[in-house]
Amino acid sequence: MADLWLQFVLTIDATLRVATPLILCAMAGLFSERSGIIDISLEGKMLMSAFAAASMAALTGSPLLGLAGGILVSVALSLIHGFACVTHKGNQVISGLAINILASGLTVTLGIALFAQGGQTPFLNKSERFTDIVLPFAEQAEHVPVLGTIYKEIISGHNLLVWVALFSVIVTGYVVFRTTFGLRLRAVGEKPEAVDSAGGSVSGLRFQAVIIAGVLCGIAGTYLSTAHGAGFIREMAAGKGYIALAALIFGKWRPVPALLACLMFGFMEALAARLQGVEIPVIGNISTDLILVLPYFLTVILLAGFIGKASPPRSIGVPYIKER
Amino acid sequence: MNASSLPRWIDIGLLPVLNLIAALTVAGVIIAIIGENPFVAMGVMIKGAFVYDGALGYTLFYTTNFIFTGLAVAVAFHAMLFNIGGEGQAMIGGLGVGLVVLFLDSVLPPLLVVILAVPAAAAFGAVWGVIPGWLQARRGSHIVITTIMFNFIASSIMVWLLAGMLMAPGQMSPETRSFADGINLPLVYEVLQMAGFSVSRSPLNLSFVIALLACFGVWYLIWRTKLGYIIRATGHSERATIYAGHDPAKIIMLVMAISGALAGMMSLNEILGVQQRVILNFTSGYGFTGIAVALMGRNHPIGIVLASLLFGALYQGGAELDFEFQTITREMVLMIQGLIILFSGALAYLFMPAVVRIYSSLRKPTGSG
Amino acid sequence: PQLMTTSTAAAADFKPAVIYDMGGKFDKSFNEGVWNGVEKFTKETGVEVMEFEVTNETQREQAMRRMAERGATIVLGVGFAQADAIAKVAADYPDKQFSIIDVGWLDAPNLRQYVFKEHEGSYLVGVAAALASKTDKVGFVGGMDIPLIRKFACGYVGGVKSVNGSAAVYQNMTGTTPSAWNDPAKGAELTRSQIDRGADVVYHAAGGTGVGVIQAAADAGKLAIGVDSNQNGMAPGSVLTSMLKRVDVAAYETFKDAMSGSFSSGVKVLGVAEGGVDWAFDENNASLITASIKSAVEKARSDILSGKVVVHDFMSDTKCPY
Amino acid sequence: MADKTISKARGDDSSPLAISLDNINKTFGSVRANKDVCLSVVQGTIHGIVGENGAGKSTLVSILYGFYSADSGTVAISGEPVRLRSAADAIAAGIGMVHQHFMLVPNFTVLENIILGHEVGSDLKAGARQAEASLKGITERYGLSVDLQAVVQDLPVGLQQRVEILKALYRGARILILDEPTGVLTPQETEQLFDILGTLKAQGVTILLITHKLKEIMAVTDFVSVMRSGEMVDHLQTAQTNPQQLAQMMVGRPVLLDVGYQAAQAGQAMLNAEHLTVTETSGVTSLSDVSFSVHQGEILGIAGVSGNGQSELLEVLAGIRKITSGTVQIGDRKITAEQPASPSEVKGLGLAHVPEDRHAMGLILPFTAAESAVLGYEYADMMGGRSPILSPAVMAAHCKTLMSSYDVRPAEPSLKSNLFSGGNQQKIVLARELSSQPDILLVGQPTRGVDIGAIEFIHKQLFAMRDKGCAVILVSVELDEIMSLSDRVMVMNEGKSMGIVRKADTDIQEIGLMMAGVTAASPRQQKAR
Ligand SMILES: Nc1ncnc2c1ncn2[C@@H]1O[C@H](COP(=O)(O)OP(=O)(O)OP(=O)(O)O)[C@@H](O)[C@H]1O
Ligand SMILES: Nc1ncnc2c1ncn2[C@@H]1O[C@H](COP(=O)(O)OP(=O)(O)OP(=O)(O)O)[C@@H](O)[C@H]1O
Ligand SMILES: [Mg+2]
Ligand SMILES: [Mg+2]
Repeated sequence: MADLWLQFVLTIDATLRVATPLILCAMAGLFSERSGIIDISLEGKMLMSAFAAASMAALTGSPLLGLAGGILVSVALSLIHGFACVTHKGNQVISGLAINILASGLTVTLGIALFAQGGQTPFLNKSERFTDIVLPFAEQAEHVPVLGTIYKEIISGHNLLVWVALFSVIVTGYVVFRTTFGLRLRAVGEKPEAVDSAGGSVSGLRFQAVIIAGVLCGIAGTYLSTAHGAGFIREMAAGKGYIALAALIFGKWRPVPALLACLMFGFMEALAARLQGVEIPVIGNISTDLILVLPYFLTVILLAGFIGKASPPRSIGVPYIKER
Repeated sequence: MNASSLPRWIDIGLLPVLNLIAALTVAGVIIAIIGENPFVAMGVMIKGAFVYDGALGYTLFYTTNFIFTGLAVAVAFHAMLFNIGGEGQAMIGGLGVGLVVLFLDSVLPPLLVVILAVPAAAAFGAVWGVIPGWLQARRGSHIVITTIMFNFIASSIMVWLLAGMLMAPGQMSPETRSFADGINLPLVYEVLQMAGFSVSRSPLNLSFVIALLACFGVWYLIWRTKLGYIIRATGHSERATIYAGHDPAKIIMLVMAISGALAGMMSLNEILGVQQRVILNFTSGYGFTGIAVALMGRNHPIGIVLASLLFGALYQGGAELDFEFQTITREMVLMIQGLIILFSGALAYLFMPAVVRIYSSLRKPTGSG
Repeated sequence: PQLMTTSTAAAADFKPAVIYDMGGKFDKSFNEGVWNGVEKFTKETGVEVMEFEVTNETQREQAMRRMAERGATIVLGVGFAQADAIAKVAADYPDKQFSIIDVGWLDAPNLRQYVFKEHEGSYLVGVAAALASKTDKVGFVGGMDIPLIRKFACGYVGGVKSVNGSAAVYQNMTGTTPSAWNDPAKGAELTRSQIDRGADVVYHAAGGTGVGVIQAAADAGKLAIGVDSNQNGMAPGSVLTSMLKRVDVAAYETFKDAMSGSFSSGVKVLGVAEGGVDWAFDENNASLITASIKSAVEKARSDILSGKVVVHDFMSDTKCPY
Repeated sequence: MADKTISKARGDDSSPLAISLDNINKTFGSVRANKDVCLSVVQGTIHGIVGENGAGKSTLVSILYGFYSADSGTVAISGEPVRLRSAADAIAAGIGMVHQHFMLVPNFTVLENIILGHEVGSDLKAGARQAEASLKGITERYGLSVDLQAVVQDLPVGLQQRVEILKALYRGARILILDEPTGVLTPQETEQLFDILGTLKAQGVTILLITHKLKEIMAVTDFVSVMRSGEMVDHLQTAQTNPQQLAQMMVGRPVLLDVGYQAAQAGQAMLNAEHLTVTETSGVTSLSDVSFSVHQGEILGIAGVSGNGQSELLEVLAGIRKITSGTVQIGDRKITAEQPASPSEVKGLGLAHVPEDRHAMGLILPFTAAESAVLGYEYADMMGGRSPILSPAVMAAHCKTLMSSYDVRPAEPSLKSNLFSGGNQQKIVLARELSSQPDILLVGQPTRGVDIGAIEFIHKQLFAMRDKGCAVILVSVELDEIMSLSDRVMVMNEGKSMGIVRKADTDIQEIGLMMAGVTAASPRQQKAR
């Protein structure tokens, strides 16, 4: 019983760690999609920045420089996306797809050229990574029943970027719904001509949105390779960008519901990891593959309008073309 | 200033070539950055794709995959549906082949099993296409998102089955048992050798012919039948289609079924052509490459064959790069593919303003004279 | 190619080739072990070995064929996943030699197969783990959930229980597909959860995923046990020992034999007695291995050699009696 | 010459100019939307601009608002030359605009829409509070009350327009441009709008008003400028002109309103509609209890301000929209909610339909003319019946025949549909539908955006159909068109029929009142049903 409780608490703890890149990417997607730009390139940006961050950290020994590198590269990809979708009014889905495929290829190609380790970066040691921050009294708290366990296992012992991710939700909520920039951002995703005729710049706003998305994806990628993991390996984003996209849709393009969706999806993943190959009394061996598919499945069900209704920003995916 | 004010040869000939050149130039710069000579690399690739013994066979083998997935994307595109679920549809198509063969190969004669497996690939792929089609047509969910999700769902189903009930006993890889002897599509080199030609071995098989037939079929369907007309009409204007007395929802589902069936038939080449068992990830991203193929081929079967050939050469030549260079792997091909999608898809009209300017300045003197 | 009539390779046209599996030759584990053997061979003989790293399932057969067509006289396949491919290609190229590691069920006159008694090596590190654990709880993280990995796990449990019958062994598998060999993040996740439940020594048999296991154990100040190659140096002071599976020996031996013309087909089974599996003791873990641990492990080793202890092989009956 | 007319129109040379546009040019692709356009607007006046569809009115004011940039020409505001690169520049210059299609974010509140792009500070709440305070002054001064917290999409069109005006005033506009503001309004809302414009004018705001309705020009403007195919034709003082003169200037020759109506002999009823009601999924009732019948050899005109249920009526009759209750009887077939008919079934009953929106429905713009010319007739006999094969040669030949008998220019079946001019596009649609020899013909806005020559041709075709015994239902928002073609007229208001009158027994005044929903047809005329 006690072990079961501990298991549960630990799964929640793992949920936070697993959900961190999802949260960051979902917030990134929120900025981009609220401004009317579909962003399926979350995956590629995250992958590319994971690579850049790990390379930078390996070469300089500093995780902070790694973070800077990760963000920089991710923003660069965002700018490509913006150039294609905003400046040249290209198809946003195609552009995103191109970036994802490009990132898959480029990371390995550059990785081999830089480190000659089959596309991986060298193993990062502790000083080259963001390591866990143990909060004060965590050890002592262990002896306090329930709350102590929660404090020690769930709240304490996360690295900086986990906190950054949670904080990003608050910031996103504030910026998008409580500032004038957010008002314009949402307006430009709903009805760009309204912003244009009100004297705002549609392109400017959309570029700002994709750049913010780039920064957040950059942090997510950095988390993967230099905080949660210890180095880059090929395809390390492993579909997390798409799960984040699903979470964003599931959260109906709102920060807190999107956060909850990320946590739910993260929980499924954490749970699935723990159940892999484990015989459960009565039920037997659960197929974890089927647990892992739940996020996608639920999103399809949601989109089909069977549970609530998710209506995207009205002008999403439509380039703003004034003169034909 | 738009595409329709330019002559066709510029729109469907010059611009795609310029886009391709741009993509290859960027790729060349990256190759140079990592310290290899892009021209040497290009030479190796071309040799690897066409010159070596059997290379052409491999190139055409990959081309076959791309024709199927490219056609799948193109058919949907004619109804303005962006089907990026080709990957999942191909997987499920392969599952269809596998199920039919595994159930029947001990009961029916091989030839009959093969003949049944072909429609099974199409039917399973069609089902995996028609569900997102239904969701779009009747429930209003966005086809792009649902097809992405369906790729993941398909992939999980495959893992679940191949690492579970379909896994061959005693096997340690997630794959089915091998099909019974004789259950495969005829290999082209074998047929040619029987006919007395000396051809080197390659996995090129009858699927290539099926793919070419599918090209003709798609062309005929889209431009020579009433259904094709209605499909194109739906793509351009749903309201006009309703006005003309057709149900766009039905058309959308039908188109997605056709699209899924084409993608599903890609599995014929891999599963029934060479692997002779269902393995995990046999689609290897060919479904996504189909998008690039369709974009480059401007959704026309002839364009698709040409673009497929390009990508087939890229894949086969890319494998050769892998052997020749320490620093270059197959991922280089993926990178080039990403660049091609970027330039010929998202930035398709990057060069148009310049081309229009040059074209009109060239035309003016002759026009007024 | 059909016209080529190479008999036993003369040194001049001797051309060895190796095909690494997914994970790549720098996986710090299985493939890297093979690579070490290949490097040793090249260094000693000066013969270059053609290499290819498989990155997706469909490439194996093509790569093997391509090697044969490019003139390779002996092709070494790495890992059971290449079994089907090598069986086909070996049949199509009867005058070439083939060898494969971790496969023992094929039958071809030109194919050598290597099988290891991983359960014996795992037993040894299990003994070390049980003695090093302060909490009496140890962990195991496997890669892909297949009988081979259960074989590792079972031997390990046997070793642990031989020291401390009441010790708890937490076991997790990473996944059911080949990607489970290369998912350090998940490996780290699973390790953390085992550590949080009290485990203080975690053994992995998970290829590239193991990097995450070692990282997580080192991060938490606990101990990891490496596998295949000697991984003691990956995080000195945090890797208790490594279960050595001498795939390097298999690779080296294959090429050496082929070069000297003494290549033979059939299955080679390598256990503790043959020097095919062992535990690693070097300067990186000298401070962790106390005298009592060392003597206990050496005793277990000699017991296996003498036949006093027979470690159960999971694959013989797909059961683990411990 | 242009200058002379301006000063002539101004009458009083001393009054200062709020706007002066000089030699404005603008080209869209191959369309020259504005050609050397000059315009001067006196401060504190209401200045109208009239012109046919596509004359370039919207383009001109969009340039003035910085929305489009002119290819050449200069703009001066209150005598100061300004460069208008974006709407922000125009707003800074004191210009506000109410667009033809509202520029409001539907799911934002009124307040959010008003402050959008002109917020105070970066904190939304604080800025909104401040804005609310300053808006209070504006609403009181101009009598423009509206609930600031309401969500825009829940407001009726008239109020949405008021939000647009408030938006402009909040930005300190001294010049207000309104592009066809009354097209979407009910007569009452139009009245209210004109009251507001009066108040604004009294406060010294300069107003530029674009409209098609000459009556409105006569009612509220001080000056009026006329545009025709991208050019400014003339500037006049409203008091010194009349609708006839303006109409003549707009189209460039004396208007021939009547193509020669001759009363027809109506035969048996071909289509009976009883208590037709349509409720949208949104809950709005777009058609309510409409009953009428139409007979062989007559044209039934459906009059009404745009958006009063005419479009829905046409779509219901054509089978495109489902009936909620009521029946439509064509021959023996009774179409009800329970037994709906599809567009193809209705077609089979001998009905043809020229839709209101030829771009979105009547044609498929990227298709060739040959392809567009079989839209909806893919399975007709001339196309080989049920055969699944479509022959390009047959299509081209069919199109060629249609083109020559309906004088489509250029008579080139392989030309893309969007490369034909509006009038010729309409002729293709008409040719396709009329050539099916229908017993019943539905026609929506047949001459919208079509030049006068084509209008005459189309009108003659409609008469010819009637005289061949076809029952024609004609929907048009142009009252003149209704009056010159119809034998009987049904007037619609808010989805209801205000009654049916015989053309011979009525006049424009009476129908105008009915359109406004003021009076229903008198009992005597009611019998015209
Ligand atoms: N954004 C645009 N891109 C291309 N062509 C345009 C654009 N806007 C207008 N046009 C074309 O310019 C011409 C003038 O259009 P404009 O909208 O100014 O006319 P208008 O007088 O306002 O007509 P209406 O009474 O129908 O509103 C038309 O031929 C129109 O098709
Ligand atoms: N909204 C639009 N989008 C695209 N093209 C348009 C649009 N409006 C007009 N055009 C094109 O611009 C050209 C001019 O159109 P317009 O309707 O102004 O013709 P027009 O000169 O008035 O012809 P007509 O005298 O027959 O009415 C045509 O080729 C037409 O197809
Ligand atoms: Mg206009
Ligand atoms: Mg016109």
